Amino acid sequence: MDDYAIGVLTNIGLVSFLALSAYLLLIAGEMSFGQQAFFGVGAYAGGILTAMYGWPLPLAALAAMALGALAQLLVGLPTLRLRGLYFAMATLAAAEMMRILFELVHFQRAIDGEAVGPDGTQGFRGIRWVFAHGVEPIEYLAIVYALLVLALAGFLLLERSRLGATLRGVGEDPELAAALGVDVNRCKLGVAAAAGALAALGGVLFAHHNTYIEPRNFDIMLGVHSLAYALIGGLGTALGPLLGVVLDIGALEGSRVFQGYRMIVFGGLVALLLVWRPRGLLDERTVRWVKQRFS
Amino acid sequence: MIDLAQNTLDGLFLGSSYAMLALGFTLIFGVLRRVNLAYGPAIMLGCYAATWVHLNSGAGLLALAAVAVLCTTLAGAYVERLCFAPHRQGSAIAAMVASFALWMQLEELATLALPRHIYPFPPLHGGTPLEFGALTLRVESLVMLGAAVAACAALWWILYRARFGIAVRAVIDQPGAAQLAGISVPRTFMLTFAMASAIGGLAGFLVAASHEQVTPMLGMMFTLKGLLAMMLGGLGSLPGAVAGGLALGLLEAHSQWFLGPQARDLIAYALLFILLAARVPWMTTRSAS
Amino acid sequence: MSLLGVEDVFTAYGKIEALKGVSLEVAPGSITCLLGPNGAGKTTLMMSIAGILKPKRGRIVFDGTDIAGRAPHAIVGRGVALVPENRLVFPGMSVRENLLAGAYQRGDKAAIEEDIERMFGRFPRLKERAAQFAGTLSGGEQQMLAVARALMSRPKLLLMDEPSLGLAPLVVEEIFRIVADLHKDGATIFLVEQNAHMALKVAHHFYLIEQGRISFSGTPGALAEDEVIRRAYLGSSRA
Amino acid sequence: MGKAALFLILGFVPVLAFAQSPKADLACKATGTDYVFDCTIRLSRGGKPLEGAQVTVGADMPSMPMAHNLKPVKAQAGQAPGEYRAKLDLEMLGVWAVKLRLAGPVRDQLILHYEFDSKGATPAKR
Repeated sequence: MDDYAIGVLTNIGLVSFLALSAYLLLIAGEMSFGQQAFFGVGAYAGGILTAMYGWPLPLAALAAMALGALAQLLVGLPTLRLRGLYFAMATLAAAEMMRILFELVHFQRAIDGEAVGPDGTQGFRGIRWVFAHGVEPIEYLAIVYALLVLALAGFLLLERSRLGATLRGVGEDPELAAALGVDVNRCKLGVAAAAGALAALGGVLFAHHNTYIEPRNFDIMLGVHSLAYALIGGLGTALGPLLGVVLDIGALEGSRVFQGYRMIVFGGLVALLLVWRPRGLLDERTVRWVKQRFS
Repeated sequence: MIDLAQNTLDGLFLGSSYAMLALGFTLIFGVLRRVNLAYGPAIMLGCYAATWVHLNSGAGLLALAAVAVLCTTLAGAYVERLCFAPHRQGSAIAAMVASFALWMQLEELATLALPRHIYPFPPLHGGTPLEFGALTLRVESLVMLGAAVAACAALWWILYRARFGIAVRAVIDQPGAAQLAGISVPRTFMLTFAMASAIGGLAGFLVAASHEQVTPMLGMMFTLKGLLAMMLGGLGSLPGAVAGGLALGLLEAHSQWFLGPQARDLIAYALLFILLAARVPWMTTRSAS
Repeated sequence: MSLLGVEDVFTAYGKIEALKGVSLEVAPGSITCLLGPNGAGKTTLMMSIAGILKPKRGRIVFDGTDIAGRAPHAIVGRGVALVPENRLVFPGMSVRENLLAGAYQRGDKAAIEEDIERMFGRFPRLKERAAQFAGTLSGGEQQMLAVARALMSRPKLLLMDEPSLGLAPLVVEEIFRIVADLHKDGATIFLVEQNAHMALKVAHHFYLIEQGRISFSGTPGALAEDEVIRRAYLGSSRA
Repeated sequence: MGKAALFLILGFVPVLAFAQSPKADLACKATGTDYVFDCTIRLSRGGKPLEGAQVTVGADMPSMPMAHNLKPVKAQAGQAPGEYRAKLDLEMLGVWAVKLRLAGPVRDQLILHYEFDSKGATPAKR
């Protein structure tokens, strides 16, 4: 596989973490426009730790995930009782605030005579840990997908467990879930932390794949895209968001033939697809149908 | 002191454009209970159509305004038919994500028609701004204020005096009952969507004229500012939309003067977040779950 | 000739068939009742006639033309008005505006004002609350408002879906007195009710519906009242 | 894949030594066809021109960097040492993040921001 194909596959893997993060919140009944901010927190935190403080990537990734979870909790706590569009707009506001904060951050250290670190809108160059350690693109791809498979395993376990059913119950009807003894707030905060960590993990991997990040990478477009991936692919299973990402980035890359018209064709297709399947391709009904056929 | 007055004037001008955008969003949300993310890009497409006409013909300002309003309304009708009509009984998220897909589509359509990143747009009044003592006021600002007032008055008249207003308010209040009262709900959706698009097209035209340029980014700006103003004023309330728009305009004008553009947006979003988190009364009137 | 002829109508919610071939008639100038237990399909039939639900098969002939599957506002235009189950008033609009909404399809402004005064005459309590938001009215008052709104479109046929639902006995008495008065003024009424006792007092003809099928058709007295009540509440067991 | 596993373990050893990172600058001219630019890239490391590297040139839009990227092209060696030439086919004008992926004597990736207009490209002032 040439570098380009590896690059596309890696991108699909990276965005999938963000799509899974939005999906996790969606099945718990929370529509978030802000997962891109926690993706950004992971990217900046991971980049700073490796490029400026020489941390090893795995350790930096864990720290970034913790920060991402903490950041999402900070947003989730005050907005616990918001629902629907109110919650979505609160997350949008929080995410845009974080993006602007990334633009205001100028924090650099001199390493080998060069200033390394986030420099506001100039971005953060030189996150070269992967190159400094001679990791081949194919190996980085393997790491990204190993972690993605781990996350997916977690989701599929969740789907089968009672916790998974509880989450969907909270998503369907929080009042009813509360009436049945579910601590809805604790559920929501747990989901928020997990979603924040997931998005941050994607962010760390993106920062080290791209070696450069800037605040505009984490704008509202990425946020609504991550929501769209979950919905297009289907809300029935964790494979749905991944399908959504493959359709988007796979189709965008694949449709070279449409060159300048990609978004025109793709945008129209997505709208039509949602008319046919409002809850995505792999929605709950399809998943149940498949389970009945094969179990 | 002069700065305060000047900023307030600029804030009112900015706020009236946001108020019109928020009115458009609120009309659509009020009737459909859905958020139309493609509202901004449809307006941007209207402005691009006017730019295209301006580049290829010596059409006057009024004609350009008409083109902007008409093309926005056409783009709005297209969005309504593809994203909102099929999902009337269905899920709100599907309709919203579909409108996001069309946002990307409309944006690429505009950049295909006019590929350059920025295009000049004719101002309403070429000359120097008007002087009131130390205060300066551009013609565009006056026209924008006038347009906002006219839009509010027209909307108020339609909703509370005209027969069609009964239909719109009935559909907003209880769509099931509206059907039984003999009101055609689909037709009311389309006409309300057209009204909202017309107001948006006019606002877009005036913003383009006052910036004297158009870029594809206008779409995102219109959508974000419209949403922000609508939410600040209380989701689904028309007077709230006007109040939210003006408040946002004043807040931005003042914070930009004292703290710079980044701080301006930061403060606007921070205000929205705090108000939402505090669950202020006027924001939780209509549940938008 | 009947004013309304329902012929072999099948209506389903997805795969669940709520109406399994219902046929009945409403004679002009009559009060016809449809009685039956919960979930028998009473409201589904009303919504099928009013156009809210699209029947899968069958015809609904009103005044000579088949209105099955037509849009609700078109059916209102032809002269059928439904007073829906649990009333559905416009809570955020005033009583007067609710009445105006009912006359939406009519262009004659003067006649509309006349009708509003007539409604206020027939329902004095609505006159007292004319400027109030409909949401602030009591259950009985909202029921009256829903009936008045339906009458504002000057229908040839008035469909009433369980008007006595959730109302105090005194108010139920008043509602049925209103039904009788409307009939005296020449209206044709198709009444769906659970309150079999009250319904049989005003009905000229009644049908019993069970599990989506008509199980009895006749005039009051053709079946002993307690038998009707038993089947209307419990449904006849297929021994 | 053994190396990847080794990497996971090795990764726990903090390594601070950074190889001297290469520098690059770009000069692009518009060609006849829309959005296509002829670019010459000058690579240097520690002040000396960097020769014999395999350079692939790609570009991303700042917003949605993972989706809007273009198919990278391999640059050919230019006349002067440390100079490489490539033809960039962008989809839109405006600010692009040009991504240079280096292989051979040094493995690295550089990202340069340039504003592309109908005439050529100038470093984007941010």
